[in-house]
Amino acid sequence: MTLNLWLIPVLPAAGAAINGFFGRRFSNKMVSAVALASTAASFAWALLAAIRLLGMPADQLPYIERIGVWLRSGDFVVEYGFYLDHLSMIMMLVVTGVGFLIHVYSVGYMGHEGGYYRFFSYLNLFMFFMLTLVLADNYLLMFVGWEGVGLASYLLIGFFFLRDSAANAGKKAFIANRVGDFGFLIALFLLVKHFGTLQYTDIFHKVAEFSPGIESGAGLLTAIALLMLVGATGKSAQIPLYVWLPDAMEGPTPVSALIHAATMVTAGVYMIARSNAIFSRSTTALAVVAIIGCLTSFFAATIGITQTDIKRVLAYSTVSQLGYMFLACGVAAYSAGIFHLMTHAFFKALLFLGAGSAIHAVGGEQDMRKMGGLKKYAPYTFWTMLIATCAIAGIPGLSGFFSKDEILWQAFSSPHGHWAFWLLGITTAFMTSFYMFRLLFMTFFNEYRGPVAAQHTSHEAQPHAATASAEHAGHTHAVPPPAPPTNAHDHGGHGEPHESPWAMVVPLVLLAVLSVIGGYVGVPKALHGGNHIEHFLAPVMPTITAEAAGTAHGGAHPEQEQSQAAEDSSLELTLTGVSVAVAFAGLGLAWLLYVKRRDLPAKIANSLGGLYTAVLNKYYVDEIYGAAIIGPLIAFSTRVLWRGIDATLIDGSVNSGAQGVRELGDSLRHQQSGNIRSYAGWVTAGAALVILYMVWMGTR
Amino acid sequence: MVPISYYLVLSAILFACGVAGFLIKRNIITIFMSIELMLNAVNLTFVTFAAQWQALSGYIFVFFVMVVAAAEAAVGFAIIIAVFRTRETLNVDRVNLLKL
Amino acid sequence: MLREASLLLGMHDSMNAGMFLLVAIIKIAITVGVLLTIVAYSVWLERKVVGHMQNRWGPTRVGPFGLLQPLADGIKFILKEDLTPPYVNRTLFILAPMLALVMALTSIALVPIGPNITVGSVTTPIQITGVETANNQPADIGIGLLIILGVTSLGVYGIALAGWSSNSKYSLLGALRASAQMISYEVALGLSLVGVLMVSGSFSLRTIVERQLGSPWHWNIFNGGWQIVAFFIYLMAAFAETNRIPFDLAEAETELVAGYHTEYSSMKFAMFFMAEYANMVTVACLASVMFLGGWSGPVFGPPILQSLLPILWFLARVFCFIFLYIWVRGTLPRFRYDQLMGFGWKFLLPLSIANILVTGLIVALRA
Amino acid sequence: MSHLILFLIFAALCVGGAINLLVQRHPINSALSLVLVTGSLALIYLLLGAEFVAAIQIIIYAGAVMVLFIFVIMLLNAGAEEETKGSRVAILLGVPGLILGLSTATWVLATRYPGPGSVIIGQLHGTAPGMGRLLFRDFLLPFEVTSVLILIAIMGAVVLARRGSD
Repeated sequence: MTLNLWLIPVLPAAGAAINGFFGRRFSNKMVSAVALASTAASFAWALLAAIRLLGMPADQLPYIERIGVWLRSGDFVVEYGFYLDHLSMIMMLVVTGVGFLIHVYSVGYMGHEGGYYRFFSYLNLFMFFMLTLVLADNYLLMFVGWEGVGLASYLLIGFFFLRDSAANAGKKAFIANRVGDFGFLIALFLLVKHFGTLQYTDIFHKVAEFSPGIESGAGLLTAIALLMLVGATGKSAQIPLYVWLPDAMEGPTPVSALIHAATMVTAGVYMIARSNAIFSRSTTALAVVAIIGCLTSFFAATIGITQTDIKRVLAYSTVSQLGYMFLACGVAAYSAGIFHLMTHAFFKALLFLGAGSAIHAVGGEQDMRKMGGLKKYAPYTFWTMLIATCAIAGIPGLSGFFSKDEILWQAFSSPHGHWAFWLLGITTAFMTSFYMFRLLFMTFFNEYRGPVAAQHTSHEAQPHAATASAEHAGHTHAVPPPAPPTNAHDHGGHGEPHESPWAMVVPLVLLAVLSVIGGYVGVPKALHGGNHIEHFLAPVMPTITAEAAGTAHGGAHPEQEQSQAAEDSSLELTLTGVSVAVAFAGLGLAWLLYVKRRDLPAKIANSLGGLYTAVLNKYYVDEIYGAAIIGPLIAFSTRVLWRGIDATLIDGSVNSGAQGVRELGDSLRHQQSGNIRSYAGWVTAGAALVILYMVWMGTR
Repeated sequence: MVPISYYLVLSAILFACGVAGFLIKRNIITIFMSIELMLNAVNLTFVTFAAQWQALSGYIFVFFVMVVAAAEAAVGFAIIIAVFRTRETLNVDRVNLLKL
Repeated sequence: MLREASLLLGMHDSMNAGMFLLVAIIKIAITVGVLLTIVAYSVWLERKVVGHMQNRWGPTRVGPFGLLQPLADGIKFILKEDLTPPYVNRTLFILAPMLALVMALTSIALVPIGPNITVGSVTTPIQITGVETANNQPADIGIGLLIILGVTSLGVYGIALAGWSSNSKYSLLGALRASAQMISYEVALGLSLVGVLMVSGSFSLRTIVERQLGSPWHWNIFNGGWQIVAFFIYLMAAFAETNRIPFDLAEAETELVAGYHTEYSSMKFAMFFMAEYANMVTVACLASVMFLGGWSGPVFGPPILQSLLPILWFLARVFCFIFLYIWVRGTLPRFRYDQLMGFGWKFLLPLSIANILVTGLIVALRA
Repeated sequence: MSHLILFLIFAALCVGGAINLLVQRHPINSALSLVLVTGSLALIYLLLGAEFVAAIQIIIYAGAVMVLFIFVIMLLNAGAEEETKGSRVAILLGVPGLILGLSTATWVLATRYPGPGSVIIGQLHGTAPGMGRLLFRDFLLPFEVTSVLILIAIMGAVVLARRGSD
């Protein structure tokens, strides 16, 4: 039986094409109709496919749908086809589902922006490439999606291309990704060289044929894994390539939610999880992954504490959460990583959308210091944001709690794990809960600190003023006495902060629900839940317990498994307790600093002095990069490549050649007198020469 | 008995006269005549060699040359008339606008 | 030397060179004399016939029925003052009429008037260019027809040069018309003859005639039942070639005083006059050779009569043809120039090509 | 013997006509001398035994092409050619080249083809049937192509010579 997986990516592609080619003539309603319809259809089909996949017998998994041969050179063949197993199923559902919700949200959010059709065309394009990436059945097709999402992200970050900062951010993201893709590409070359194929199945089988001894081919596998890791760090914004993600916040908020929080940035994690067969064979690679993830999460969290731009805070928190996922993969707890990936998709998307709604509420302001007190203006946004914050902070009972705990526990317990990982992780968890609640408090509590009559014509303060709708034009001539927002979705023309339209609120609510219940698929045994997701993903990736406890699922030594499970659960419980405590500590501290004693933060900042400024300026990483890499590169290109080679050598030779030809022509031109008889004279002389030559040839 | 070379030399002389006409005459019609003269000289060589090798194909070539000459005469005179209509002269030295 | 020359002229080895040349010269003399007489009297005939057509008497004064009128005209032409207008290109002005007459007279040399004639010990074909082969078979130049066409096509030079050299607009216009008209109708003329050539399969006029000897049904005009079309094409083209009404635009009195010979007088004018009528005769001969079976006809009586009858039949055909000329002249008006060209190019040419196609088909089917 | 004499006569006519073509100022004289050349060339063909070629030489060149020349000369009423200082190149480059080429070619022809080759009218081989057989069997395609060429030439002439767009 066939699932027609190809429909899932193709539908958004069709939407993108329609909107891209004809959208200019469509009305906004039409555009959104096309975009939503295509995404919804894709989501529905994905659900159907998922259900039918679960119905399949295990021996048919993974389900591979071959479309045809893409390229064939010698015995190296790349087919294009689709590969559906539990892992890609989860990714697929997350992408289509969250993507659909964000599309709905965007209808409300982008309503007043110019280039409406352009936006949705790009968004659908992104969906297409992301689904290609997720559903590909070989690395090359995955790479196509990989590059494609990079392109889509570039287009969407630079959506307000009239603004320099946006355009530059787009370029930055693109280039940073190039660096990573370079590594990934080389990894692919190595795969082709040593395995002669890029199909997942073949590669995994070949890897499995390596003798279990790590030594055999370990060097090769380590190299491949590390190069893949380079690519992953690029796409998933890990050290050292994370710098593009915060700047990517220049894009519209839904974009940040969809691409730079929920889906695209998790591509790296997905890739590592997909290649777990390779990674598991190389402890070195695993260790590096774990260390990078761990450091990134900690590092980004520290920066997140000091940021005041609401979206930047979220961006850094995204980086740090991605770091968690890498940590999970690094300790070979891929299922935990994917679990966190899923939950994180829910609540981080929710956070971004909420932030967007808040920005919408204050009419374009992104600085948290100018917000505050939005609780009473935008209740829906507040409550959903609260849920999301609790989820990410790890308050028990919400999705983030389960997934993050799973990661921490694995970091501590797994054979690849280490207590240092756990320590850094738990610290990060503390900081996470602190800055998230700081964000929450600064934004929604206390009184409103922003300007009443917002002068912004649209959220992003971008120069599309002309295209802003009449509603926002209404902002400018607004009446000062603020009326309390009776109906939430009223979007009326007053400068007061106000609730967003339903189109934006509904996705918030849905995502909130998901962020609450999303965790219960993975309640660990310690909390008397069967770790469903781990078992669910078991056929795709060997779980740590299985590796540690031999054939645990086979149930060869029940009592041993029992004992193992027992001590594990006791230890796990204590660690869980610690993390819960940490989460609440962060909450408390944030409450103390940003609600009770609001003078304290400044004092602390002063006392810290240099360290604070360093953190505030993101450790000057961008500056360091600029000085160490970009500066020299630009200098080299300018002096040598441009002025030296291009201008002097190439242009010089071409120009001088042209000059010489022209002068020659000038001298010869006078022979073209227009007089037939002189031409005849030339012809005659030439003929005489020919005759002489032939006679000479003939006579000698 | 006339040596074959006489005919060939005769044709060479005629051809040279044609070329000379092309070089020194100024009336475009006369120049055109010089071309015909050259064609005739070539025909003479064809006929001569055909007679020497007893090969009829030489005559066929002569035939084709004549056909082409007739066609060329038609087109050439059409061109001459068109030129005369616009430039009001038959002197090729005055028809020399086609230059840089 | 003499022998080689006569060999070049096609003499057969078995003959005596001197005799051969003598015979040739005699033949030439007789033919030219007869021809000029015919020319002179066809003028008389024309004046008579047209006169009667227009309810007049025509020439009656000089001799019975004005039979001596041509003689009188000749004397008048010779005695008149031969004046050459100023500002003419002298050489060409004088050369032109000679050219016209020479070409007109030359073409007659190829026409076979009859089979062999035997005078005393000498037997020779009645044709200037005709020779006798070893086995007493008369033969002539293999490409006689082509030569006739070539010579007649050279005839146009006389008219063109006359018109141009006499440096007068009437003459020039006449000459322009004449040359264009003759080139145009040569095409139709030649193509109309192609059909006959396909039927009889030879360029040699004598051969063509010998192919149609016997009953009139062997004449090319009936032969294959189609050549009658070719005959009519030939007829019209011949009228145009000889600048006769209704195609005499080169000398249209009403428009150009006298066309190309406006400026000519006395003997030069007479030359043109003779050339025109000689051309008529030539065309008539050609018509009878190509279409009407040449000299074919009943032959009876004593040997001398037997050898003269074919000439008679031939001359009869020529007479009929010339009478037709005169008749048409007395009947039809003159064409307009564009009508002339349109008729030549748009009617005669396609028709003759169609004729060639059909004839080819018939020949192919017959073979 | 007489053959040689005839050849010399006609050759002299040819060369004389060609040179006359050069020296005459008036195009119509040049045209007439070209007629003379073509006519005597036809006779030379006859000496070479190519009777058919001779005939069509007369018909096509003397009878049609040259008449066309004279027609055009009369139509355009071309006067005697005027003295314009022509191009130096033609004189400085062309004439020496011409003389050079002519002398070389003449020398080569005179030295390379000493073999006696000639025909007498008794044994004509350029006859119409042979030509026809060759033309319509072996050279059928070129023949058809030339007919197409003629057609195109006619159309081109009409288009070129037609007055403006009316």
